[in-house]
Amino acid sequence: MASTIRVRAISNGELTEVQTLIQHPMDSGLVKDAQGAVIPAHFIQRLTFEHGDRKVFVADWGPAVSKDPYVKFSFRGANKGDDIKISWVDNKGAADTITAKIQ
Amino acid sequence: MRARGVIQLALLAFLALAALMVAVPPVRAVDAQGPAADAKAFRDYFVSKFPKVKLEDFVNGPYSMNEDMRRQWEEKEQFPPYEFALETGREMFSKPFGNGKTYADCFPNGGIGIRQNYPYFDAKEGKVVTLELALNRCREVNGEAPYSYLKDEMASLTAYMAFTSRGKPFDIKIPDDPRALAAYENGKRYFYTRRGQLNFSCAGCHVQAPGERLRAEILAPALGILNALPIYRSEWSGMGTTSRRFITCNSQTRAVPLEPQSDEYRNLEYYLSYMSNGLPISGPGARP
Amino acid sequence: MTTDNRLSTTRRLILKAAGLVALIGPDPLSFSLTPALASAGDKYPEDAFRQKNDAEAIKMLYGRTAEPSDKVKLDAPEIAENGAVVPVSVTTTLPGVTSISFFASENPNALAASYVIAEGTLPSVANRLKLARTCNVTAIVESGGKLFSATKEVKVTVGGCGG
Amino acid sequence: MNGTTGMISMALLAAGLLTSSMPAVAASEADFKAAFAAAEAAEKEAGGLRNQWTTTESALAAAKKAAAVGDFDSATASAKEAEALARASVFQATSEKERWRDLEIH
Repeated sequence: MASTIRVRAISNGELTEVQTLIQHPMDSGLVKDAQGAVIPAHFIQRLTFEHGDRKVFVADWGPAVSKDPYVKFSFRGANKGDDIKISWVDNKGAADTITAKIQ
Repeated sequence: MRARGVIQLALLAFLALAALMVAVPPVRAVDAQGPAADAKAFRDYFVSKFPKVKLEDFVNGPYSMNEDMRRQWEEKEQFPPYEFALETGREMFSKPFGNGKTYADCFPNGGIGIRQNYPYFDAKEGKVVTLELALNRCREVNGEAPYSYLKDEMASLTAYMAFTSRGKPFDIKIPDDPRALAAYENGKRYFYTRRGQLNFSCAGCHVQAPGERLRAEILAPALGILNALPIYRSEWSGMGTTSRRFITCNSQTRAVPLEPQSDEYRNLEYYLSYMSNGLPISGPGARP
Repeated sequence: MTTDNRLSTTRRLILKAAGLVALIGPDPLSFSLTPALASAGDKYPEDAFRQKNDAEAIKMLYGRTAEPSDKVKLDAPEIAENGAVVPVSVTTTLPGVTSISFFASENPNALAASYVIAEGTLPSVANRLKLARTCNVTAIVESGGKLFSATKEVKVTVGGCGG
Repeated sequence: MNGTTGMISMALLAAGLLTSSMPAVAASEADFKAAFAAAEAAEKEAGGLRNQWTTTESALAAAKKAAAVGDFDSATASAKEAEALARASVFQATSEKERWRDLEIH
């Protein structure tokens, strides 16, 4: 399977708008499955966006962020063709990273 | 016994009411109008009930009739929740089976841009064939196990196929074959038949009350309801196919759902899709 | 606490190292501001995410209280179509924004998400949150070391706890 | 949606609730078996009409469960409830054979 991270980073010359969708259950630990057993909490805690060696945006998430989480922000100082690196780590220590080109 | 009495009373009341309704004679003859006239009447009904909704917008279901919900949907469409299913479907579609063939070998035009022609009436089998059914048959012909009809792989595959047909109008044909007409009529009857302990028909909600709230949900109009399938439903926290949609509807009326791709469901899909002829495919969709 | 008005951007580091800050005394900024910006949101604020109540969570995260501001524009639906996926966004004209956070008053834990806004990043975030039931959604914007908030009630008919 | 359907549903619900909560005379295993067989037969008929109700299925399951632990009072009550529901669903399917056209758009 491909990366868990989908990213759209589009520059208009001055601003780069970044939208990300991540495949993750974001289980709160408060929900029971069909058999009545509690589904343990499993959620992304930190999501980091790096342009070069600069962290341009850092998200700290709790279990109240929706399943397959989405976030959008914009930043200055990047050009078309630059790399943006996105990485997350969850409460179980799982992690994923992707590097995308700014369009 | 008092309880018995109440049941009898309830059944009596039921009988009496039914008798009353039967006593009002239907004004028209059975099958006085054919499918084409049905479809026109169906469309006209929705257009006049919702004069502000553009015809092609009915495929957006409850979002065509509620501004606050529409904004939430438009925000979600910026990066829609069905994105993963769509991408998985694209990969699955081109991945060869064990025998080297692919889904493309089973469908006209390699399966691309054809979703609007399904379901169709298959003269050889004498029955309606839906896209989901055709996909599983394609798998079986090529020595692969069929998928569950409700979600996951089937939802991903149909999501991709719908995506390649986006904007193309539904083009369902009813050939000049009494069996095809019968399938259509049976689908229509299923659509209007009340069932389940709550005594609802499909039409009771999706013809008479679209745009209104049933419990917490805003009901979708029947016109264009299948154009957006498969859908990512927040309520399901995931994707669901047309089969899943029918099954959920049945359960909500407290009716025991039929098997996916039973004759009834196939006919229902045939009827409903025909009613939406001319309206664009918009799937995969996102719904509350 | 005398250091309250200096916590601002470095809140997490300082909350973790409160004793150290107290030791450093009158000039903690020169010490902690630089490393905090460089590492942009050093540590995951576990404790803040554990608070039930929004006021407590804000206090835990920022060590201070916020004042309402019409410069914080919070966008959230009147009625969530489903509590499992509620689009919520905030944008502000306030200068020098270093962080934006979202709280839901009736969720099991009030803090939903907290974002570190680096220099050069616009003070504007859109995300999708779960809301357990009808509640007040509050966005906090940290600007120039002060906290500003906007709150909006979102009606939830299908709760997001199942999601 | 309309008053009629609402009323029918309410009446049936009430009937169901009353039967299950009112064991008049202590029921024997034989009573349960007879009641259960009648319920199953009615539900089978509903199945033939492709119109079973989930509530009938639940009542049947409840009857079985109660019988398994020897509670024949509630097992019999549940079985009778299931039979009433199944009969109502058979009636619904039968009457809908013609009535469905009442709602058709023309």
